[in-house]
Amino acid sequence: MATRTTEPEKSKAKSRKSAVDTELGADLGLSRDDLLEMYRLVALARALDERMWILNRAGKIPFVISGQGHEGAQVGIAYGLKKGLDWMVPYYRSVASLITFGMTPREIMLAQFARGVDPSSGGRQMPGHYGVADRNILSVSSPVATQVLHATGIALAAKLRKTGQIAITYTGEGSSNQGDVHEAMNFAGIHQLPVIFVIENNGYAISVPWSLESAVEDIAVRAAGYAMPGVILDGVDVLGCYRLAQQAIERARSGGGPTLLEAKVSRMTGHSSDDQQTKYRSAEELKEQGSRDPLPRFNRELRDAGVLDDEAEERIKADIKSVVEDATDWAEAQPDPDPATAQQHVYAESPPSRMDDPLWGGARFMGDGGPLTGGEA
Amino acid sequence: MATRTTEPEKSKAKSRKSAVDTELGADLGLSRDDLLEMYRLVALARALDERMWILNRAGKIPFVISGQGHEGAQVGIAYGLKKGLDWMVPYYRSVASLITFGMTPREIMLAQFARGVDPSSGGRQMPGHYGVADRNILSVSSPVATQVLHATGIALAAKLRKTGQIAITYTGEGSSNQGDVHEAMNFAGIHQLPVIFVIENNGYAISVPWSLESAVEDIAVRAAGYAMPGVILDGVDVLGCYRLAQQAIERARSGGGPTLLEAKVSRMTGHSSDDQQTKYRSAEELKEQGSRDPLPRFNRELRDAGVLDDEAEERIKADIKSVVEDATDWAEAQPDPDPATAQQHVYAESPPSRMDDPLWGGARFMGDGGPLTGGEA
Amino acid sequence: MAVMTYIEAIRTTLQGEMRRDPTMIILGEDVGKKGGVFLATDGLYDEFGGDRVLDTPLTESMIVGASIGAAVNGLRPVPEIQFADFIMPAFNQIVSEAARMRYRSNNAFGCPITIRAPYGGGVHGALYHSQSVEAFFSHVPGLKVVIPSTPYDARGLLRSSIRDDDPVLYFEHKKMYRSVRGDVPDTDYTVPLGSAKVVREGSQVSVIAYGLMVQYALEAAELLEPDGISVEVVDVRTLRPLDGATLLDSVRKTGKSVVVYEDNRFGGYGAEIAAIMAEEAFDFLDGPVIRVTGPDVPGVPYNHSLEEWFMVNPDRIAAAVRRLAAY
Amino acid sequence: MAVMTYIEAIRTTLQGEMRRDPTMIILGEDVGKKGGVFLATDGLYDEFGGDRVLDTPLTESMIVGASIGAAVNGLRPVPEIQFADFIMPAFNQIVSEAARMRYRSNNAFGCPITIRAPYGGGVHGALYHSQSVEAFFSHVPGLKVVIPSTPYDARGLLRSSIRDDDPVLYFEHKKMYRSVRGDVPDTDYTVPLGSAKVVREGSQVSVIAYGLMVQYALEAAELLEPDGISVEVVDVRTLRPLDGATLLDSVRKTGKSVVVYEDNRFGGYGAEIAAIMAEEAFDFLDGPVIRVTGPDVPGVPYNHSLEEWFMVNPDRIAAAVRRLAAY
Ligand SMILES: Cc1ncc(C[n+]2csc(CCOP(=O)(O)OP(=O)(O)O)c2C)c(N)n1
Ligand SMILES: Cc1ncc(C[n+]2csc(CCOP(=O)(O)OP(=O)(O)O)c2C)c(N)n1
Ligand SMILES: [Mg+2]
Ligand SMILES: [Mg+2]
Repeated sequence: MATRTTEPEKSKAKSRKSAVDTELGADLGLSRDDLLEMYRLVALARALDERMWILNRAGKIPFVISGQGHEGAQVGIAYGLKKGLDWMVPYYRSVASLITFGMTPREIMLAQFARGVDPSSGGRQMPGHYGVADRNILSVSSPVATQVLHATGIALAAKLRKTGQIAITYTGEGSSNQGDVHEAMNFAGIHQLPVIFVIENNGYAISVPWSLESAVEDIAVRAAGYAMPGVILDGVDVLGCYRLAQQAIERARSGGGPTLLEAKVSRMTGHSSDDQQTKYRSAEELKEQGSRDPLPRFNRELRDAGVLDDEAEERIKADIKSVVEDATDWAEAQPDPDPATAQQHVYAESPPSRMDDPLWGGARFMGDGGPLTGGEA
Repeated sequence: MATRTTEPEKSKAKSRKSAVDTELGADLGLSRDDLLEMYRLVALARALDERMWILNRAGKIPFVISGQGHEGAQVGIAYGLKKGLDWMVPYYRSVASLITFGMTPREIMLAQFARGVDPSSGGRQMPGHYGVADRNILSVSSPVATQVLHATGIALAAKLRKTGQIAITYTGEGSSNQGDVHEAMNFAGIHQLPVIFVIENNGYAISVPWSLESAVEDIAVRAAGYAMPGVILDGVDVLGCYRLAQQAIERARSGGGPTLLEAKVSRMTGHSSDDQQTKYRSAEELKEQGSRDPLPRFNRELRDAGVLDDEAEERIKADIKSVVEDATDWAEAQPDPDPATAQQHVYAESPPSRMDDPLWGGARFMGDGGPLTGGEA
Repeated sequence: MAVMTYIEAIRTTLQGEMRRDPTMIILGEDVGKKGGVFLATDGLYDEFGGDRVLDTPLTESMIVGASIGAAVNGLRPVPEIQFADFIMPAFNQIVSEAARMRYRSNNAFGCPITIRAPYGGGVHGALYHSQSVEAFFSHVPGLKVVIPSTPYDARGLLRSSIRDDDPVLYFEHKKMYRSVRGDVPDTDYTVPLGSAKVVREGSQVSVIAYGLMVQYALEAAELLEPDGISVEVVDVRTLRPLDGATLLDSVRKTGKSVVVYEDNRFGGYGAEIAAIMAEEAFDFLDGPVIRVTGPDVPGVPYNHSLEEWFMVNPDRIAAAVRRLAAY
Repeated sequence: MAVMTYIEAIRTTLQGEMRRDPTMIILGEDVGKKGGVFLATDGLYDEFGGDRVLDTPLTESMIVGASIGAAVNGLRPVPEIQFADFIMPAFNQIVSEAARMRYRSNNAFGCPITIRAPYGGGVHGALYHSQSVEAFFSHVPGLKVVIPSTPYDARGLLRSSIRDDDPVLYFEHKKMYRSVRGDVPDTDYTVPLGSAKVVREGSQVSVIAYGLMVQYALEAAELLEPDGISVEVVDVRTLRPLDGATLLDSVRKTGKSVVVYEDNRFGGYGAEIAAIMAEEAFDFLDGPVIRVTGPDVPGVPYNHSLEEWFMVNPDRIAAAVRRLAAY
C-alpha cells in the first residue's frame, strides 16, 4: 500500500479562504498565498522534471517522460479540486497535476527510481505510471485513453452513491482519438456525470503532428457531439486555466454534468528520453515554442501584479531546491523491491491459488531443485 | 464464390438519362422511369421483407431481421451510386440498399434459407449477413460498426489507387456510439477520403431508446468533430434522401471528402423475430410511427405528380409478386451446403494446413475410425 | 429446495445479490426494461430501478471500462455482455486494465467486477453468436474464469464471483439456459472459486470437461456403461484458478484422460489441461491424453448441416473414450 | 551475403517488398518521418512518400480495420502496431473481422494483411512494453502467426507473410533487434510459412522454442554439452499453422521434450505443443513434457530485480533439461 512520508515540504495547499488581498486574485477568489502557492507548484514541477533529466543523463534512471510546458495548465486546472474527496485519473505527464492534488515530491521520485516503497507501483511500473490510493489518485497504465472510461465509472459511482465527488481525467490530444474517449464522453453526457475530461493538446503524438491526428483544429468542438460544453484553455495562462476549470468543477459539483477542457500547451522536450524530436520538428518551430513556456509568463504576471517580489521568489527557489534535493536523495536511498514479492498481489487473497503460483510445479525452477512434478512433491 | 442467377426481374436500374419528363424529377435529374424504378425498389424491398416474416411464422426460416420503415431512405440514398464501380458496406437491415445496388431478390432469399449457393456466405452466416463479391458488396459480420472502418479503408485504397470509386457504409444509431465509428470518421476526415457514413436512426438499439444511447438529439452534429458535413435526412422522403445523398456522392467523387448522413427512420417491426417490442414501446408510440411509413408516402407523392397511375401500380405490383414468388421458391429449392465443405476456406490455400484440418489426428473423429495419433496413421 | 432452470438460477441469484448488497449494480445492453435478450435480468429493472439496472449504450469497452472505475469508487458492478462474441471490443479494458489493476498498483487498487456473458454453439447462432471465448481470458493472470454446468453451481459460483474482490468472467452456455434443470437450495450456500468436482465416479477413463460439455460427457458415460466401460467425469467449473489437484487425482487413478471442449481445438483451454497431465501425471498415464474438440474453422457455421458437423456431441465423446479405453 | 542485425533484416525487407509490390503500403503510429520508435521503417517515408508510408492517428482499431478495407480493395497493407502490448484495442478487428472474412464469405473475400508488432521482455519495458501476445492469436483459425529468431528467417518469413493471401501476425522480439546478427543473403529467397526447423541436432532432449527463447535454448545447449547432455533445439518459427511433423519427429527421436516460452505459463502457446506431444507422441515419451515459462503474474515488472525474476534465461532452461535428462 501507499507509504506516507514526512518531508520538509511547505505546501499542503492552504484552506481556500478567498481573502481579497490582491487585485489579481480578487475575482478568482484566490488569496496572495494561493497565487504564490500556485507559482511554487508550477516551479516545483519544473524543477522535479529537470532533475529527472539530470538523473537520466547520469544513468541513474533509464527513462524520463516529461511534463515541461504542461505545468501551467495542470496547476491551474487542478488547484480548485477538493483533495481527499475528488478523484484524479492522470496520465504520464501529470506531475504538476499530481503535486497540486497532494502527491509528494518524494513519491514522485520513488516512481522514477522504482523503489520498493513507491506507492505508485512498488517499482513494478515504468516511471510516469503514478497512483496513490489514499489520495484518490488512480493507478496509471500504459495503453492510452483507457483511463478516461475509468474516470467516467468513478463519476457514475459518485453520482449513484451521492458522495459529492467529482472525477477529473487527463490525456493527450493524440490519445483523444481513441474509441474509448468517444464512448466515455457519450456515456458521461447521457447521465450528466460529474466528470471533467482534460485534453492536454501539445500538437504531437510522439512524432505525429496534429494535422495527421485529426482534421479539426480544436478537439473542444467534439464536446457538442455529447451535449457537453467544450472549452479551450490557453496553457500558458495559469490563472485563465484556473478560472475556466473552476466553472467546470462547479458545474460537475452541482449536478450540471461533464465538461471537455482542451488545454493548448507545448511539449518543451522530446516525447520521452527515448525520442529525438529534431528528426521531425524544425529548429524554428522548437525555438518558437520557447515563448509558450508558462513559468516565466506566470512569474512576470505575478511580479507585474506585485504579488511576487525578489524576496518571495528567493524563498520559493530555496524551498524548491531543498524539496527536490530531499526527494531525490531520499528516494534514491530506498531499497529496490524484494524479488520474493514479485509474485504477490495477482489476486486479493495471497498467496495466489496454486496454479497461479510460479513456484508451483515450476519447470522453470527445476534448476533450483524444485519438485519435478507436483505429484511427487 | 457468388453465383449469378437469371431470373424474371425487370429492374437493373436504367442508364441515368436525365430526361426531364416529369416536374417532380426535373431538378433531380430523374426521369419518369427512374422515379417508377425507385418506387418499385421500395415496394419490392417491403414485399421481400414481409415474405420473410411469413416464412418465419411458417417455420421455414428461423430468424428474420427486418428493414421495414428504412426502405425509403435506403433506396433514395443508394439510387445514385455507380454499380460495378462503387463499394457498398452494408448492415443487416440493408435489403433495400442492396437490391438498389444490384443484389438480386434470389440472392436475398438464398441468405434467408442459408443455401449452399448463397453468395453471401454459402449458408455459413445467419440471415441478414449479406455480401456479393462481384458487385462490390462487402460481407457483413455481426459485431456492429466494425464495417465502418472497412469502408474507410476501401476509400483509402480508392484514393491511393485513383480508381474513382466511393465507398458507402451503413449502421444503426446505437452502433454509431462504438469507438470504431469515431476512429473511422477521424481518419476519413484527415485524408478527405471518398466515403459516406450513413447512420439509420430508428431511435432504438433493440430495446434501448436513443435517450439512453446518447445525449444529443442528432448524430449529425458529430460530423463537425471530424471536419465533415453532417446532414439529416427525413427517411420517409425518398426523393429528399436522394437529393441530399447525391450531394454527398458528388462531394466524395470530386475529392471533396467524406459526409455523415443521418437518416431519421422508424423501425416498423421488432428488432428481429426474437424480439417482443411491446415490452418496451408503448401502444401509442407504435401506432404513431405508422405515419412514418415511406411506402404510402412515396406512392401518394408519385400519384400527385402524375408519375404513378393505377395501370403503372398494377404492373409494378404484378412484377413484384412474381419476383418475390420466384425468389422464394427458387431459393428454397436449392440444396443445403454439403457438410464436407465446412472445413474449406479457412485460408486461401486449401486444404488448410495439417494442424488446422479438423480431420487430422482428430480425437473428435476417433469414433469414426480415424487414426488414434497422427504418428501411427 | 426448488427445481429450476439454469437461467432461472442465474436470474434469481442476481436478484438475491442485489438485495443483499446495495453497492451492486447491473449494467449492459437491454438489461433494463427488456430484461436482457435471454431474460437473465428480467424483473430486476422493476425491482431495483434504472440507477442500479442500467441500460447502457451499445459500447462494450465502455461497459467494462466504466465498471472498472465504478468498482474503484465503491460499487460492485456486474456487467452483462450480450453475447460472449461481443466481448472483443472490451478486450483491452479486461486484459490490460481489469486484470492488471491490482498487480500494477502493488495491491493499492482492486477491481471487483463480475462480467457475465452467454457463450457457446448449437443454437443456430452462426459464427458470431456461438463462440467459446474462455481460452483468451483463462490465459490472463489477474482474471478468474468460471463456467457452471448445473443450476446448483450456477447459483453457488455466481455468488462467489460477485462476492470476490477480483475480476471474474462468468460464462453461461446459452444452450443450457432452458434445457437444463436441477435442484437449487434456497439457502445462502456458495460454491468456492477454484474447485473442480468429480460429477461421476469411474475407474477406466477420466473425461474432463466444463459447461455444456459436462452434460454431454455424462451422456457419453451412460452410453458406454452397457459396454462395461467405466467413465469418471470431472467438471472443471473454475477454469482459472484451476483446481489441478482434483483433475490430477482422477487421472492418476484412471490412467487415461479425454479432455473435452467445444471451442476450436488448437490452443484451446483444454490444451493447458492436457499439458498439465503430460507434466504432472506422466508416470500414471496408460495412454495418450486425447482431446475431443470443435474443429479449427473460424466459427460455428449457420446451416444446421454445417453446425451439426461442428459441434461436439455425446457420440463423439463416447467414440473417443471407447478407443482410448481399448488402448 | 551480408551480415546484419535482426531489425536491419526487417527494415531492408520491408523496403524490398515496397519496391517489388506497388500495392503494398505501411501504416501505423510514427512509421513515417520518425521511421518507427525502433526505426524498423527508417528511410521508407523518404523513399516512398506519405501515401505509401502513412503516419496514422493513435488508434489501433482503425489501423487494422482500415487495413482490412484497403486489402479488400486491392492494396496489401502492412500495418505496424507500435508495441504488441497495444494490439489489444484492435483485438476485435483482428479476431472477429480479419480472421473470419474468408470463411464467413465462403471464400468470396480475403484479407491479405501482415500486422507487425515488437513483443517480449527483458528490455525494462515493464507490464505494458514487454508482453508476449502470441497465445491469443495463434488460437484463432483464419490467422497465421510468425515469430522469427534469426535475421535470415526474419527476412524469409517476412517476405512469405507479406506475399501471403491471408492475415498474418508477425511478431518481432524487441530484445533481438540489435543484439542478434546473422547472414542474410541478398537473393529473393523466402522461408515458407508453416515450417519449423531443427536448429541444433541432439539425441537426448528436444527443446522446442521460438523467438528469443531459441537463442537462449541454444545457449543452454552449449552449457550442457560439457556434461555430455546432447540437446536438440527446434525453432517453431510459424506458430500457426504449426509444423507438427517436425516437432513430433524430434521428440519421437529423443523421447524427451522441454517446451520453452517467455509468456505466462498457464494457457500459453507452449501448452498446445505439450498437448500435441501427449496425444501424438505418447508412445515415444520417456519422461514428462516439461515447460519452462514466465511465471503467472500479470506482466513483467519494471525494477531490474523483479524483471530478472520474471524472465526465462539459459540457466533456467539448462536446469530443466538437466533434470529431465536424468529422469
Ligand atoms: C494504445 C496505445 N498505443 C500506443 C501507445 C504508444 N504511445 C505512448 S504515448 C504515445 C503518444 C501520445 O500522444 P498524445 O496523446 O498526444 O499525448 P502526449 O504524449 O503528446 O502528451 C504513443 C503513441 C500507447 N501507450 N498506447
Ligand atoms: C459489438 C456488438 N454488441 C452487441 C451486439 C448485439 N446487437 C445486435 S443489433 C443491436 C442493436 C443495434 O442497434 P442500432 O445500431 O440502433 O441498429 P438497429 O438494429 O436499430 O438498426 C445489438 C445490441 C452486436 N451485434 N455487436
Ligand atoms: Mg500530444
Ligand atoms: Mg437503431
